[in-house]
Amino acid sequence: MSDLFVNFLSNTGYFLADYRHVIMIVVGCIFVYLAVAKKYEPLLLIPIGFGIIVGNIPFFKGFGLGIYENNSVFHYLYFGVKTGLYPSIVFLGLGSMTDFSSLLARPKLMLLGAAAQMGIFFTLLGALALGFLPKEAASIAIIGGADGPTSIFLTAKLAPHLIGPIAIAAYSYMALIPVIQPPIMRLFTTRKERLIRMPDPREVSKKELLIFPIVATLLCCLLAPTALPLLGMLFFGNFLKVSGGVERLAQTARTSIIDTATILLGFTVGMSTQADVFLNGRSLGIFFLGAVAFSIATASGIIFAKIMNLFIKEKINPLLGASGVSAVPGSAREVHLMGQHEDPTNFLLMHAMACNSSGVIGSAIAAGVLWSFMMV
Amino acid sequence: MSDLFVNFLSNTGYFLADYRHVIMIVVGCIFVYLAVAKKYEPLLLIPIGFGIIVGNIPFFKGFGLGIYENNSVFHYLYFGVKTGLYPSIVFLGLGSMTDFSSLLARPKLMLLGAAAQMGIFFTLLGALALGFLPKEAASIAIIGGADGPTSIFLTAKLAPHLIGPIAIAAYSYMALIPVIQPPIMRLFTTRKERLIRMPDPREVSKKELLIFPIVATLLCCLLAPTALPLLGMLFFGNFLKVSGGVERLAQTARTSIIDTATILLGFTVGMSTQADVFLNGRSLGIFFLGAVAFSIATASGIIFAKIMNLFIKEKINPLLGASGVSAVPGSAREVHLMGQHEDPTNFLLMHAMACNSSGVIGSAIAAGVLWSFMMV
Amino acid sequence: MSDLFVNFLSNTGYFLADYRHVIMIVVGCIFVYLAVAKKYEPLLLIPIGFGIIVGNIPFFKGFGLGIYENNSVFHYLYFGVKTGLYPSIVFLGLGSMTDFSSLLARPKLMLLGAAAQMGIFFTLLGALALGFLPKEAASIAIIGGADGPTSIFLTAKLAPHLIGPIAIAAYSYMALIPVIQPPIMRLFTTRKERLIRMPDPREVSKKELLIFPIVATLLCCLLAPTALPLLGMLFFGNFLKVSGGVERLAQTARTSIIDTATILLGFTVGMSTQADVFLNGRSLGIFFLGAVAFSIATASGIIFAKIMNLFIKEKINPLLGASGVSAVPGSAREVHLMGQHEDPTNFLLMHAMACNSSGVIGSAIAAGVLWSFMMV
Amino acid sequence: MYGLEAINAQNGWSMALVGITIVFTGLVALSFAISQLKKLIELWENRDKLTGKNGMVNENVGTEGIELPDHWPEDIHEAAGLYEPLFKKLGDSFPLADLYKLSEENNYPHPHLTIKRLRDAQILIPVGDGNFTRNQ
Amino acid sequence: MYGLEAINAQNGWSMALVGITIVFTGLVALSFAISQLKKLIELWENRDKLTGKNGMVNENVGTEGIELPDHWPEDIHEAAGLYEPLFKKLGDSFPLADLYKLSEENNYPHPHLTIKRLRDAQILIPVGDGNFTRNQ
Amino acid sequence: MYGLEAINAQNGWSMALVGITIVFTGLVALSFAISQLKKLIELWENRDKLTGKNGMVNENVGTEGIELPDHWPEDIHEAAGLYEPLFKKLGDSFPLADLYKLSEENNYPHPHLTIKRLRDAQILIPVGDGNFTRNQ
Ligand code: NA
Ligand code: NA
Ligand code: NA
Repeated sequence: MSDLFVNFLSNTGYFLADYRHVIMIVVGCIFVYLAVAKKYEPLLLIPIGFGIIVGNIPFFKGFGLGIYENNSVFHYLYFGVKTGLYPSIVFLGLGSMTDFSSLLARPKLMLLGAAAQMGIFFTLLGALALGFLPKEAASIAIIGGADGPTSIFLTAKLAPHLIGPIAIAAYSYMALIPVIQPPIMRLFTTRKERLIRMPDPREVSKKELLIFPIVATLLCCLLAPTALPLLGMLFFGNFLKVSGGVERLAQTARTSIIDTATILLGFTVGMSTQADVFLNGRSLGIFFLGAVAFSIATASGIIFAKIMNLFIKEKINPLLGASGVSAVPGSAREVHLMGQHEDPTNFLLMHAMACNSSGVIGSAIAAGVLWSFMMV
Repeated sequence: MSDLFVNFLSNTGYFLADYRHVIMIVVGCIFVYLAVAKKYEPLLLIPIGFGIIVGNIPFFKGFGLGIYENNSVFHYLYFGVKTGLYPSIVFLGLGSMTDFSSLLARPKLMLLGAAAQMGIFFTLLGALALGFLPKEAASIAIIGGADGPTSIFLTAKLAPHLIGPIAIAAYSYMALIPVIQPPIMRLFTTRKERLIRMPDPREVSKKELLIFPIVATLLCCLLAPTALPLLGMLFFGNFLKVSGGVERLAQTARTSIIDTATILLGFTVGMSTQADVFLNGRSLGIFFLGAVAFSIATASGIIFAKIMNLFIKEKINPLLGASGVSAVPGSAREVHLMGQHEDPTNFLLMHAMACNSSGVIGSAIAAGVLWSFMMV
Repeated sequence: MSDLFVNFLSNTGYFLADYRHVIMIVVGCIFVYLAVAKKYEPLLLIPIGFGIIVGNIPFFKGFGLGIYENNSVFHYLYFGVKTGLYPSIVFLGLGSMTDFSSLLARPKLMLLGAAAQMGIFFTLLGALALGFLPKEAASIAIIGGADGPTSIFLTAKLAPHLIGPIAIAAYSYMALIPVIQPPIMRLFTTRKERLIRMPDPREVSKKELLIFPIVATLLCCLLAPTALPLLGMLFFGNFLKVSGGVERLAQTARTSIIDTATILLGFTVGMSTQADVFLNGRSLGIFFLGAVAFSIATASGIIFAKIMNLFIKEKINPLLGASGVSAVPGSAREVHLMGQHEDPTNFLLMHAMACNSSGVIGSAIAAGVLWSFMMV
Repeated sequence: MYGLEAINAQNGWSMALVGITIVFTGLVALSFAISQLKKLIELWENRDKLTGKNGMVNENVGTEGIELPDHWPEDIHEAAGLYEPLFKKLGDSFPLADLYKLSEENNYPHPHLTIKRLRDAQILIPVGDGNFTRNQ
Repeated sequence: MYGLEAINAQNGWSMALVGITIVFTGLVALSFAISQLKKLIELWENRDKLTGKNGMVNENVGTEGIELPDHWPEDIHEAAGLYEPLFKKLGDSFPLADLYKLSEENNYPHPHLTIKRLRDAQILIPVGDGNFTRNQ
Repeated sequence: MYGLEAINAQNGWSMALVGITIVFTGLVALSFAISQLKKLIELWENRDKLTGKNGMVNENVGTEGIELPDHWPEDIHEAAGLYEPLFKKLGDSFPLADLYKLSEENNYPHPHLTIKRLRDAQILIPVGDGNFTRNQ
């Protein structure tokens, strides 16, 4: 009997835990705290944070219990991450929620969504310089797109062993947008620039809304077919929304479907940060590069907007450049708030959302491009 | 660098596309147009049409990107088609939406649902005569049942390489019911027949509604156990609906569950029409046979109703025979509209729905029968 | 032609059925009858009962039709049972519905949820004594936890060939709680004890509700990491509920997600009772032991409450001990009703729910413990 | 192979004929079964009546068909009026549990709450042996 | 390998430059396409007008723009008033099917029901040849 | 093997005893932890008060507890009345951003819109240095 007891005790988490598990559990609690107390992206941070806690309860390997063990429940739930299924499904839901009308009203703003993707390619160079292998470097670089599902998708395809740290870095910085972006926004803009008002967007006809997802699928995916699993789903979801005749499908896509994917994606990505595979120098490097990527992305968008202003009559508020990263709707909100801080009567939100949604498209194309570079 | 660029360009869809992709993308746009502008079965045609567009963006094979490549996201989503899972789940949802009370009130109408299945067996002969192998012929024949999920289910079991064309044919003709059926209905009926009124169905007790799905499961599935994955689910869903005590389950089955299956089924079936596997003489043959199947099915139902009228006192409006095909609720609506066209005060809808739902049962039995013939 | 006909007939269920199928179909009908007419746990008994009926339609093996045949639709739906996925998902949903505040207000009641688990370990001895192998005995013992998903989860891990009978026994007795528990409750309590009133629970702060699922995850799962797939999900679901910021996720978890899992779990568990693998002496033994397990569990809870009363000032109504089994909310309701039978003004429901939910936690720990014993 | 030759070779005629026969068999059987269903159910319900097994129905005699208002009166004395049929049925003195059970059976809303208020308002008073009576 | 050396070895500069170029190409193309979309749609709609293909629009002349009340009147004679524009358009006598079709096209609620009631109320009366007329 | 022999052979007694012990350990520990939780939370909250870290609370002094009506008045002068506590707190002149921030903190509905209307209505007027004042 004492054998059985000792044996059981030696399999408890209390016995198996070391300092690394404690660190990670504290990290999980911080995520959850930020989400609940500071309201930083709770839809992302709560599932991830709780997942980190659950995933770092140490256990005896061999039972078929952990996320990396075959035949475990968590392994099956993680399948949607490893294959890229959850990101695609999230994009379906995202499409069925996104209103592209402000983008259609001012297509010029789409360029800001392209400019912000420079963060991705600068980070690619940085990651290579730090000694990461090309596929790893590409996966790290995509953090600069500020898009969680896109980052997970590309990493699942190129460097599945890095899903944990890359996803955590991407989501952390997305949650920290209100901390990271404002100083950069202030650094690169003058007060006068921040006060620029944008004219109200024109009315967009139903036909434009209907044709857009089809044209966008064709133009973007013919250019980068590797973006299909993300953009094909995004624009399909959007077509469900705008077509009107299948509102029940769009409704399900934007509730049950995306919620289920969000819960399982976040939770299992959190769980994938098992201390023994997560806590190492590489993860540290990834976090460092992620911060660089976000900052460059923000700056690129702003600077590009200022360059555009040299050539066009109707000036663009360069703050909008910062919402070219695809953290929806976090960065759009940040831009809007800074605009209102300077002038409470200036509404930038709709315009920022236009940049934001082109950022989503832009980073998905970038992911496709990086994927095909690595397959050459 | 120019190497990389050239390499990338040679992997773009623009470079890889040929006329076949253009044809298929145009077909996809037509589907979507019919669904949106003409309101032909948008719940089916929008997912399929958009799927055709997405599935015909050409891409370099070997990335794990296409629906027919292992480990791609679309491959996993297509799994539910290939295994027959989506059709079964659609039947679960369908059951939880279907009200069998008008059928219970006039069980005689069930014979029309049987008669319309003659289209299936005539088409079987036709397909054999055109040189299709038996399993292919059986899969093609089931198009005559006018039931999308049933067609996909049987084809997945017997001739998985034909899922694309058979599903597209089945769904196209289901959407074209308002074009195909009326001339046939007019051809085989006199005005006097079309004016026949049906007495209001009697009240059906809750006990009858409760016992029906159990009795129907037993009678139909003991006869054709191969129909279990369809009829077992259909009647299970219906029992959830009528039992009253599990309304929350029935509610989820008729919203989230069936919507999710509908989205994924339609989209991936659309994607499965990749030009290189779809555009060939065989598909053409299938479309031709599908049209024949639908027409014979419609005619058989009508003629059988007229034969029944020779023997029974209370005459049946022979238009109802046309709704014995299981295109729910398309063909029932068509019958109703034609009835009202002749006499705006004649309500055939409830009676047509009874035929329609027996058509669903009938074609599922027919699918089971064909499946077991091929396994002998 | 007559060959084909004879062949088909010899594959019909009418031909293949024997008395065992009839028995099982009658059992299925009884389940369904109890659920509809007597309202005994319809959410469980309707899917299971209908599943039993569908699963016992006999069919020719080799078509890929049955739940135990590879590549059949039912096989894929059963996957969630065999791997333990459905139970985990049910626990996620359960967590997002459970209000732990009455438990937080009176943590002492948690001991009753522990005491009722004695039924599990007594039954373990009984099953060993009846000659079951250790892994089988452990799976049978967990029936005493009165928790369907937990029983299925453990059996899937330890003795998958017994999932059918164990699940059926567990769910049957959970449904029969109103029959099994009251006599035992009356036997072990005096009228005076049954009249004991519990003071109203104190208000619980939002912070307590927020911290509880994290602390509970850590304390329970560090002790028994094997309980993670159940308790990790339960407390994650609960955190979604209490955190407030992700109400849309909690809402989806407590509707679409748990409903879908409930439908598929119940239906496929029912189907798994195929007469040829189900009807044998072993199943009989399991049913006998299950009844014993339930009775001991009920009695243990009550007796432990009486023992506690010897040591504490504020007496506990010992009926509450009976709700330490985790049949939520069946046993809590039974306790409440008996309390009200003695004194219509005595409200025990909230207190009983506290015991009930600690019973859920307790039996999940017990499952984890048994699992790890068997892996030593 | 094409045409009639192919049909013959693949046993096509048999399949078509047997196939449609089976479909008809299935639906005719089902059609017949459900046409009998109504009669069987009526027979079953009448059986109960004829053999006098309707004990449960008898039990409620005198209280069945009580019509409760849509809105339960706030005033406890009004509410007590709605309880009169139950008091009558239970006789002079009765345990509270019986009253509770009866009011549940007749779908009275919140029986425990109302019974508590009836006691508080002295409309129900104890008669000493654990039973209660309606205070006239 | 680290630093510039690693970047050069892995073809990093090319990848970064080509990469951002492609992203810009994609979004610039899309941006251009949607900026032209509005014009194309307008052109398309004007084409219809110019080539006179707007038969469907003509068909409804005289009934288009009928404003129906939010609540359909209970009284059948009031309802008949709302049908007057349709009677006018259909002329002296007409088959019921045409009236039905027209009322559907103009979004009259429950046309079949209303038409039935119009007949019952003798507001519509048969003229003998299968057609009906408005009873003045 | 059956009976006690089987139990002994399979180490049954140990499993049962150790098993129930562990279940109790777990729930007792959890029960103890949550019984302390309330105290710990109170301690934590008091710590904040004792060490004077409650800057945020002070910041709102004078405006906390402003009761806003359920329906925001349409009339801008009425609305201005509801802004008086904020003007008071901000002093004679202030940047609009501060007013915006403060009204957000106090859950004023649509602050930017209202502030714009206050300017339009000349209730807020610029004092020249980029700041504004309440037009008395
Ligand atoms: Na992005
Ligand atoms: Na059919
Ligand atoms: Na339990």
